[in-house]
Amino acid sequence: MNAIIISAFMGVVMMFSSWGTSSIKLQRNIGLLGMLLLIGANIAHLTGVWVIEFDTKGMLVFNRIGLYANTILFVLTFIYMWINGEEIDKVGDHTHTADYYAIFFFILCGVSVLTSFDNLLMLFIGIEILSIPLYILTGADKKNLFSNEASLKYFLMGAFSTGILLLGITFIYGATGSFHLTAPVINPTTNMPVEHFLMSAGLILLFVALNFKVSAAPFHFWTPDVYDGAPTVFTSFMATVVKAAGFIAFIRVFEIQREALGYSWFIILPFVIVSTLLVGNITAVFQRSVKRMLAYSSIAQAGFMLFALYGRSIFNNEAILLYIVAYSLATIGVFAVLVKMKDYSFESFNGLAKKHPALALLTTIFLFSLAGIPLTAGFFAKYFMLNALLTAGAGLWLLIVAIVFAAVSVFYYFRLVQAMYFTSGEPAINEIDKKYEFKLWLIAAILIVLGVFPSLLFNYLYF
Amino acid sequence: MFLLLFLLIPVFAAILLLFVKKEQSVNTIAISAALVTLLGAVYIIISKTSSFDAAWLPLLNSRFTLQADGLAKILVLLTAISFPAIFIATSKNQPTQKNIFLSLMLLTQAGLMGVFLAGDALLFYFFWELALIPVYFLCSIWGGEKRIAVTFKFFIYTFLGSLFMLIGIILVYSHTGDQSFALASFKQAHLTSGMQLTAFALFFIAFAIKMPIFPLHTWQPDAYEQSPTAVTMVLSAVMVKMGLYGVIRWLMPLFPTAFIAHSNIVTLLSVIGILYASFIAIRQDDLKRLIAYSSIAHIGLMNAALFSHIQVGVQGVLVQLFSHGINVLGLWIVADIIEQQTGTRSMKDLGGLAKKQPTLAILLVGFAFANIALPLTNAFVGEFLMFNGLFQFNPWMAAAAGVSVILAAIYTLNMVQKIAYGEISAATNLMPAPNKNAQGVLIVLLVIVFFTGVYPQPLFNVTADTLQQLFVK
Amino acid sequence: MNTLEILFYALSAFAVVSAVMVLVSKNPIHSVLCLILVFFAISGHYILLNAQFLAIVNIIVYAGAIMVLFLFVIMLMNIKLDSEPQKKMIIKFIGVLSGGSLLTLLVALVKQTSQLQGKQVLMKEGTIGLIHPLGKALFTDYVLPFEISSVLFLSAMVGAVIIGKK
Amino acid sequence: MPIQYYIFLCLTLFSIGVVGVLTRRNAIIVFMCIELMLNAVNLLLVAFSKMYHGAALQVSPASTAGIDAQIFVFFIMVVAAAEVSVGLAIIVMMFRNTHSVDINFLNRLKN
Amino acid sequence: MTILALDWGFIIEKLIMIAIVVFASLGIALYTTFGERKVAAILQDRPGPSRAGPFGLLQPLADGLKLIMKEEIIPNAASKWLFILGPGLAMTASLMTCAVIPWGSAIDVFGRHVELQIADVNIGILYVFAVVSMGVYGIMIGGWASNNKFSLMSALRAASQAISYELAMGLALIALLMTTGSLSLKTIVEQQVQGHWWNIVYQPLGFLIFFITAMAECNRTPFDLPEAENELNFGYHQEYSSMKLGFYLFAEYINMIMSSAIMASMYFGGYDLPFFNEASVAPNIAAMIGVGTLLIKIVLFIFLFMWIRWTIPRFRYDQLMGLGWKTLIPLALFNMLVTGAVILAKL
Amino acid sequence: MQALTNKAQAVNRKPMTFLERLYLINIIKGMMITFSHMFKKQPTIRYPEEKREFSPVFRGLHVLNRDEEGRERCTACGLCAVACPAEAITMEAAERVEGEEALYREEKYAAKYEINMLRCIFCGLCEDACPKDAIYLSETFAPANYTRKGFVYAKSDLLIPNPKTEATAFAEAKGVEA
Repeated sequence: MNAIIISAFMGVVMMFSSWGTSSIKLQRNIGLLGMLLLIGANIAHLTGVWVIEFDTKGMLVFNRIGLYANTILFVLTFIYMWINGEEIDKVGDHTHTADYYAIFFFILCGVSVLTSFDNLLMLFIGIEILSIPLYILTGADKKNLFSNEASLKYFLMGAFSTGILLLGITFIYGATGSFHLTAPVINPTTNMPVEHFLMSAGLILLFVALNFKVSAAPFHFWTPDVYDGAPTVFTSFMATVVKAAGFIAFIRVFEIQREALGYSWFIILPFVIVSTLLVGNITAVFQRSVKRMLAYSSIAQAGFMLFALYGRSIFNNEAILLYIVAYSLATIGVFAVLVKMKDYSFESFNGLAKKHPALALLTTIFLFSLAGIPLTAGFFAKYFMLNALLTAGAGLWLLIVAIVFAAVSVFYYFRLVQAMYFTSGEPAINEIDKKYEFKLWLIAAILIVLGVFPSLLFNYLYF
Repeated sequence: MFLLLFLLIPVFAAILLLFVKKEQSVNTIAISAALVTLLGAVYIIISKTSSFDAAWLPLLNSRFTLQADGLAKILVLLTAISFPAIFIATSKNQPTQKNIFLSLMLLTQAGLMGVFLAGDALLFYFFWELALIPVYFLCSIWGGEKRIAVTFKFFIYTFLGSLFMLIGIILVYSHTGDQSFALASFKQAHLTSGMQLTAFALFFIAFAIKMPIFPLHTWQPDAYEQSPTAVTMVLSAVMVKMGLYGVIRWLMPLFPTAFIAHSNIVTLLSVIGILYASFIAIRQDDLKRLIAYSSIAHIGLMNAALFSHIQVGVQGVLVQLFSHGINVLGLWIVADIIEQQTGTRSMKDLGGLAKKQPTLAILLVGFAFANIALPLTNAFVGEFLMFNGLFQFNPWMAAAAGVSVILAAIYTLNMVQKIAYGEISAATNLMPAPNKNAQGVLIVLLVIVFFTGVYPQPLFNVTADTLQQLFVK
Repeated sequence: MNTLEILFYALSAFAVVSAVMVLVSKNPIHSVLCLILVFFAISGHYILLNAQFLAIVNIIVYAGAIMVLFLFVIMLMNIKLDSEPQKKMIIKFIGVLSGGSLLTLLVALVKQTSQLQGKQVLMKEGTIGLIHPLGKALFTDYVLPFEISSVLFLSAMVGAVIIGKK
Repeated sequence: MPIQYYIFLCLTLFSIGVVGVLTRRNAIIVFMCIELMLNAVNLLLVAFSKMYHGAALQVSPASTAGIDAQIFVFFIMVVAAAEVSVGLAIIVMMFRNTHSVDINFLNRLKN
Repeated sequence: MTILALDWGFIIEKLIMIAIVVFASLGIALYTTFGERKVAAILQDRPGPSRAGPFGLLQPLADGLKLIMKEEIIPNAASKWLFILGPGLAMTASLMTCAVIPWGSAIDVFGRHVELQIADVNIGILYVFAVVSMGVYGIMIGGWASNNKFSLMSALRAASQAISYELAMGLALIALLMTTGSLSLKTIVEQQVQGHWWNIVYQPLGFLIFFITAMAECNRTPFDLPEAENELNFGYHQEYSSMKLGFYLFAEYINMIMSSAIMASMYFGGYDLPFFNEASVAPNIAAMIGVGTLLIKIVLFIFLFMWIRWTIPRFRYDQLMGLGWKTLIPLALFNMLVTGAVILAKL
Repeated sequence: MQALTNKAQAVNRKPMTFLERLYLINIIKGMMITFSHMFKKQPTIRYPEEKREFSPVFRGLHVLNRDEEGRERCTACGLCAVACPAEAITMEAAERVEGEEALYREEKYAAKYEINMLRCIFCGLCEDACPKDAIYLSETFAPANYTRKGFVYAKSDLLIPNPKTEATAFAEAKGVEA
């Protein structure tokens, strides 16, 4: 609750900050300060301190996982803002910095709702708070046709999926008479899932809609265009924090509700997972633009994250949290390099290692993490996912599919490495100052520390 | 704690090298770091079994366990010998950005040490991957013309393989009694026979790719050929041992049922591989490719002997692990000297080495003998035992594999003849003064070859505990 | 057939026909107007269900505000008749087919749902649709979503400003 | 009125909306079809609400069961309004740049 | 047949009510046009229409006759159906408002207790809002269907103006509703009849905002941007002639009457005649006095409308929007907050 | 710059006070002003019934005069046309023939005499210029017409009625003065 209040408050503060000051730097710093405040407030909530005592009437339930996920996402956002501050200013017509920050805070409010909702109404509102600002961020580069297109496409798809989500929720309501997540799906006398077609249909529709939101195949088709078209800094945010929040919501819904689907859950989910991995990875191989490749790779990564839905053990939470951190940090890092590029083709990275050895190394670390190579957090993320999957009793074939595609992913991530290290050429890159590089080093350091001691992340998860 | 030094020394040296540009000091640092590890290796060989244990991932119950039993010791020794040898022998080579090159080499060494010392499955996997990545960069940056594609192929192969192994590890892990990655727990995992088969297959793919075994070997000759020689030496002398090591360390004790159930087919594959590689080696003109195929053949033989699961044979393998490493290292160094000094690897263009550089020719002949496993050389001990084991397992296979010895003699002697004898070719004539460093290394290696060939007992002693563990339950 | 049923059928037919008209009419303005008719029909349904508040809110929000915005935008762009390029016939056909199959699937599903058999919808009676109980629920049990939706509006507002400003 | 009637009606409207989304190319009309979908859902929710309310009334005359669905509808309308404001802003922005509201316009641009 | 089992008496009563109210509104509207001209004239020191009938009282009839007799013109390029629909909608929307206005308390005729209100729905105000929001369609459709750029421009202006000011209007009303606790106009009026104070005492700011927005919603000067003659020729009804034009003109005046009636009911006690004891006369008489009172209040409001129209110049468009969004809405919010705070403090 | 006159006034750029910015007071002031006009005397003259007094120098439509015997005074000398600043007058002269003495006072007369009322500015210079008092400006308004042609007044339109034959019409046309 702290997070929701503070983020909404900070959003308003940011909205008005452009009145108070015209200094973009100051606005940026207010944003960062607000982020710190938000993180602090959330941690305070973790320790049981509330800003305002509030009876949520069962709309929200704050459990440790949710709050912890919140903290993680906030920290990620903080890092994101900290690194990309200057790039955010440049989007659009350079006059909306404060507004963008306000939107970020509003999105974080949605994130906080999504990590703690206990009522489908809150799910709906949370998803909308998350999505609507994103449509805007996508289209923030107003003069750019691709940005426009991306925004429109994202918007139409998002609204369509909202429709489907609502039909799903309606069906669930029709079957149970309640919007609560814990609405009876198990018949108490027989202890078996209630066979209610409406319920199943509702859940499947919900599943479809959420897949839309997290861009899992076959509902992914908006993703490449949107990620490609959106201003690169915002793509970074969309592909990380927002997507992660989507997954957390996903898990919250289906942790219990999926009982109603019974066995079919284990048909639908693998189908989606496999197609997501297939589409994401295979298509990513053939991309010419790094940005687009990353878009497809984010689909592929979503496929991996979906594994967390498979089981219901404690491992899932660990796995998804670690995965979120690893994936998001690495993606933020890669995008932070990408925004400095003059164009996004693979060729523009040629010879980067010669000109900017440190930058190339950093990019390599990020890519390694994305590919899941040991010593980076990405490895443990994948490991935990596989572990969760195996613990959940998934068929071995699923794991094999997963790792085969993980190997495929190496294929396209390493294309970039090859371009940087093994191909000579003049990289098309803008000036990068030491401070920026230092920030990137910090991300890399986190990735590597987590790659060696992933349990650092979980120390605070269980008390 | 001592074992940790095997990891820390190379890593620190590697990091140090990143900041050192001066070539002389670069060499010095790398070589001295490697020599220090060698000293350490010698120390653990003669000392008792030691181990290191620290908390790592309490959540997963994975510990940072290093342990040095006989198998580990012998491979650590091999690694520790190889790297200084390589560094010294190739110290005249001038790759661009040598500090980074050596730094990556040292990282590779650390990875290899980790692989051989790891007493924890997850840690093992970790080092398995870590040993690979520096090699990827080494080959891709400093390799031959087609390096990028070839190295990438190599990387993808091994990476995919290791991912399979990862699943296998998770699979076994989830069936261990105490949910632990420790080797000991793994050995006591309750696996049904079906589960064993699956896990076996998953592990085996990784090892088979690394060794490589017949259908999965396609990455190897290209990679050897395209890599810079120093890397090729590491690859063929030490890295391939990772696969064999894995089989002995993990496959045999963990999945005894599946292991035996599959021994026929794997042995068959190995034998096919041996013959295939040998025949191809005969046809080779490129020196490096020849050694590469020869290496495939030898590794195949070791694998076959392993899967025969006869004590004698395995004993042979344990010895041969070390011997083959030394031999092949020697051959590569010779080949490197020749390539460096003549500028060609094609045997057609070579000849008359014995007249131009007699010492080198003698050394070449020595290693060639070792490669053919003539008595008195170290390889003879190992191969003899291996054939013995293989024969006990299946005489037909032993016979088929035995053909490879003849074939090895054919291609090795053919090589010696072409290179060392005959008229001094134009290329050979260009050779400058002998490379003293490299020759010194070769002499040391040759001493080891003959010493262990004559007196292999120390090797048997070192590996005795491993053998005991494998065969005495 | 009592009055309610007649009204139900009439409104339903009206709604469906208007909805189809939204789809088939070439002129976007006509589409908008037909959609307004659909909304009216749906409001009529709400009144049948004695959900007066929703009925009126539906008209105020949807017909009165949202559709005016639509109309406004269409007029602003002054999209001429037939200026919209049509999708290929095959795509249209696939679209209709998939929509139709979705409908068939869901209808079949509902028909098979035993729990719904014999369930009746309370028409005309019941007070929950009136403003008083709704308001009470909104400001007690649902005050949190109510407040949070303000965030949604703020963000939409900021967004509209960002996007709308030239 | 049996609940099925309402479900069928709403599903029909919903499907018409879906067909519209799939077949039209004018972004505004696509958007309108989405609104149609939302409305179908709203009606269905109200129908369900009254279904549960009716059932609950038999037990206790003071019951307010089913009111949550109507509140939900209210929120859907509210959110839809916000969505429309943003959506139309986006469409207008696009129109300003391309003078078209064809959702396939830029696809053609790419090729 | 169940259809026939309806309460026919009730239906007839309501039909009569509707007829009376509609025709009365039309009549008043007719004479409001006259009043407008007359007031304008008087304020400008002129006599105004004075030829038709005594004091020109037959002038509106003549105008009406003229409108009806004129040639119907539908432009070729216009969208025919919508062109006809536009004025119809405008007229319908404005007439529909009268359904919830309590014209007086109850009377007893022929043994029936007749409420002088067509329908006392408990969401009365919302109903008004719904209808008001429909009103803009008439203008928009008409303006668009004319296929004339001035009409279109005017339709757009009308739409944005209506939507913008509807917000402030709603917010202003919410503050009032917070004090009354009911949406039913009847209840609100009854509260004022029973209590001593009219709502204007509690909500002066709210009333001011409501009044301003009401003017804007009726497209009255100074907010008559949609028909700003000097910019848009004649605005959205430029292409209209004959009775379709008449409908538009009527609709505007009926809107004015209805908003006056609503303001009177909401803020000025409706049919409440202060300092008059209703119990002292027969109930029917008292009711009729109430109706009369309301009508007088309406007339006063209409006069106020006209007075303002002939005093204040038209806004510029950006000023109009600025006023609506930057002044009225924050003010209304402020009003709402203060009201809420006071209510809370009183609790 | 040196001010040329002392009429320049400094603009008061003092920001408006809050009350002023509210405009409400000013609006009410304005409304009071309009309201006060309700009670002012209406300046309207209800035309057909009431008529405004003409000023003594009012110059209305032209009249071509006749003498007491009903003979036209105009000799078509052309001075009026010359004097006319708007060049509204055209004429053609003709010689009087035998038997026309009762019609024209002089030997020469205007066979055609036209004034274009669209051009005429009613300045009265023609009246001043006329040596024979043949043309003068009456108190009549120029009436409306349907065509442009109709505004070109021919001699028949301008000529005053014959005092002999139509005495009443003549008197009416002649008006009060002259």
